[in-house]
Amino acid sequence: MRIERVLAGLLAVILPCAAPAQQDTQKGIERYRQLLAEGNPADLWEARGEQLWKTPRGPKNVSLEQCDLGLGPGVVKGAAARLPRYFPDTDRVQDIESRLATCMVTLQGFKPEEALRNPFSAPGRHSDMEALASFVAAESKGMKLDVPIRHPKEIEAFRIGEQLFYRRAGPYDFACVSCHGENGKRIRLQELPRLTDPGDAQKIFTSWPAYRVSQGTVRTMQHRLYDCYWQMRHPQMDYTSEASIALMVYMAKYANGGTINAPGLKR
Amino acid sequence: MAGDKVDVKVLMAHEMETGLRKDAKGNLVPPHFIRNVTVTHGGKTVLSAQWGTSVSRNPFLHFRFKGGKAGEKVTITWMDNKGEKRTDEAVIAVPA
Amino acid sequence: MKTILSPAVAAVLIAGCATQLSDDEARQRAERVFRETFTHGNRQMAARVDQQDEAQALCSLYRNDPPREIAAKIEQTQAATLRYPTSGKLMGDWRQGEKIAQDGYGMRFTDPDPKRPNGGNCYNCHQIAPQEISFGTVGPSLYRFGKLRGNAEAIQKYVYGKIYNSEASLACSNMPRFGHNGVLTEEQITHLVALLLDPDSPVNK
Amino acid sequence: MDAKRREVLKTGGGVLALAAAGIIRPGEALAQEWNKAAFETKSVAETVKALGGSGSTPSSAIEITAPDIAENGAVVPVAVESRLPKTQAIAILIEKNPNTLSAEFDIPSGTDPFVSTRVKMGETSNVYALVIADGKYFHAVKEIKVTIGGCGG
Repeated sequence: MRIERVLAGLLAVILPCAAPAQQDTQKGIERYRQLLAEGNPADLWEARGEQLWKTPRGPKNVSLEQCDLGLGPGVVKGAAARLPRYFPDTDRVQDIESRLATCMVTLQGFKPEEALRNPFSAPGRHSDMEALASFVAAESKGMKLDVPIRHPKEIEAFRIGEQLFYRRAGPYDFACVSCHGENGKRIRLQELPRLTDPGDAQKIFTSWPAYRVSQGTVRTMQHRLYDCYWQMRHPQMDYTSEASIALMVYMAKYANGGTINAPGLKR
Repeated sequence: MAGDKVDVKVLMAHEMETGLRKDAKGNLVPPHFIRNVTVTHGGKTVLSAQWGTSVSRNPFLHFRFKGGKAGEKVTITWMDNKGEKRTDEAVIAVPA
Repeated sequence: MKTILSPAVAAVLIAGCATQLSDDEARQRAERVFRETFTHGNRQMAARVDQQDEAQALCSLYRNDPPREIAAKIEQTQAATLRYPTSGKLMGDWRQGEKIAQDGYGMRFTDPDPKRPNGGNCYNCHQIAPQEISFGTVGPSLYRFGKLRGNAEAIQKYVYGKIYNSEASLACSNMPRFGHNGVLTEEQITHLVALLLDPDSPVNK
Repeated sequence: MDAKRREVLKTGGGVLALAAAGIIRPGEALAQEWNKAAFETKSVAETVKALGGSGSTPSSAIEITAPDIAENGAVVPVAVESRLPKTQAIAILIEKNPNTLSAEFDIPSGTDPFVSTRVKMGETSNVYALVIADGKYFHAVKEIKVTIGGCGG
């Protein structure tokens, strides 16, 4: 961001940044997170996701175990570490959720609208997608993120994502970069990752899906973007839209090399 | 041998509705919460709890008891205000 | 052999094209993809984000760091939008200002009641009154703002204008143009001016 | 209980059980006691009374492990450890919640006088750990600040 350069004379005083209490607040929050880390409710989603993965379901009554997440049918270990990626059968770049939906359609015989119907849970209503995505991501735990940006469609997705990252619009004039373009900034007390800085991006991108204590449920990367656009006063982002996946590929470029630590635990 | 001290951590999937939350239409959602949790080992209760609505959603519980051996079972049962009940068992792990 | 080789060559050529996608082409594709991603819900809202205004388009194009002459042009056109309250009164009630500064309500697709006034979200990005420890740091700290600067009319006008249209004084500022974009009313902005400048406001205690 | 998952996820002499979503059925017998009156109390003094005490004494032998600041009031980790001999029960009370009593744990002999759980807090408040030991009532108190998180309401 550029510094205030028009304040000559009138407002030349640069304020000492923050009251002394700020340090203590930050320490308090860190302690809070440390105590929460003792047990992550996302484990419940991961377990339910594993069960869903292995249970025959849908009109064809088969499980998802033969789903091709990019490393071949039936290979789930390490697959999430290489998503999003291009899939020749759909001729699309797909993320975890979009690919799971493809498998629900092709393997299990669900209609596309059925596979995409309930991506985000609400109190009293589970989302299978949140559970499945937690399981699939957890199967790459400890591995390094290595999203390929080689196929023409992957490169195109990266370029589109880059444009979208900087695209300002709506009544708040926000783009992704408005909150994620600088190091060491916060919204209220939450640190904002600078998503084009590998140091920040590697920690953040690799921790989704995550249990969000403020929402009492696991949320996925699709939901993270949907929620960002909500805060940006944009309309409702379509689930698994091309834009959402393009933004993920853009973020993955900087997050590559980070260690998968999903499902995470967040505010 | 008295057995080891067993560290028990439990996560439970439950909404823990307070009865104070409103749904999208503005109607109060009735309370729905775990009221009793009982943990047993070898036929003996090692912890029993009574909870109100202010225990967090998807509750977490951590405690320790003496006398458990690797391979033995610990049984955790909860019952909520609607009379719904769930029991799970876990096996005490071999100390690392 | 040739017939087997040629598809591979073609593929390489396609890849070559894609890597050389010009910025303009990437931008055009991104615009199409953007319009295709908000197909549900409120159409007015979608129309508003589809169509960028001049400042939004330029700041996107230059990634918030426009060349000097473009920045000057943005600041000039944005300064021309500044409207001060017809009453002439720039300082309202700091207590109401504090409420607006705390409030994040408004203009999200889930916000149901159009009668409730929008919030200003100020604490999301700024430290303001010292009692609120949950504040953001995207913008500068505003603690003791008036204490350090007084509350003469010139500073009142500056603060009002900054909230009304931040880009009038700083092209591509991260701060929403609250007045210009219709997020906050004139009266609400005067309450925020008071929060920062009124000697009785906790900000200046 | 057919769709039940029995997994041990942690080693080292401990268990981590996931009482996961699955088949839930109405409970049969096993009528369990639930102290309705205690969970409806609106102050610390009332709660102590409803739990059978006439008052409680502050004690430095009770340790509350909790953050000074909670990033979100919906999930506030609170652990209580008592070094009082013959600890029988531990309760967690939140002074400013609509109902004061959050949780009560009976500690049989052989179980450490220690519990850790997570509670909801509507606002910044004192949190009390009430301990019944050898028939007497003791407490410790800690203030936990609840902050507004994320992009606010």
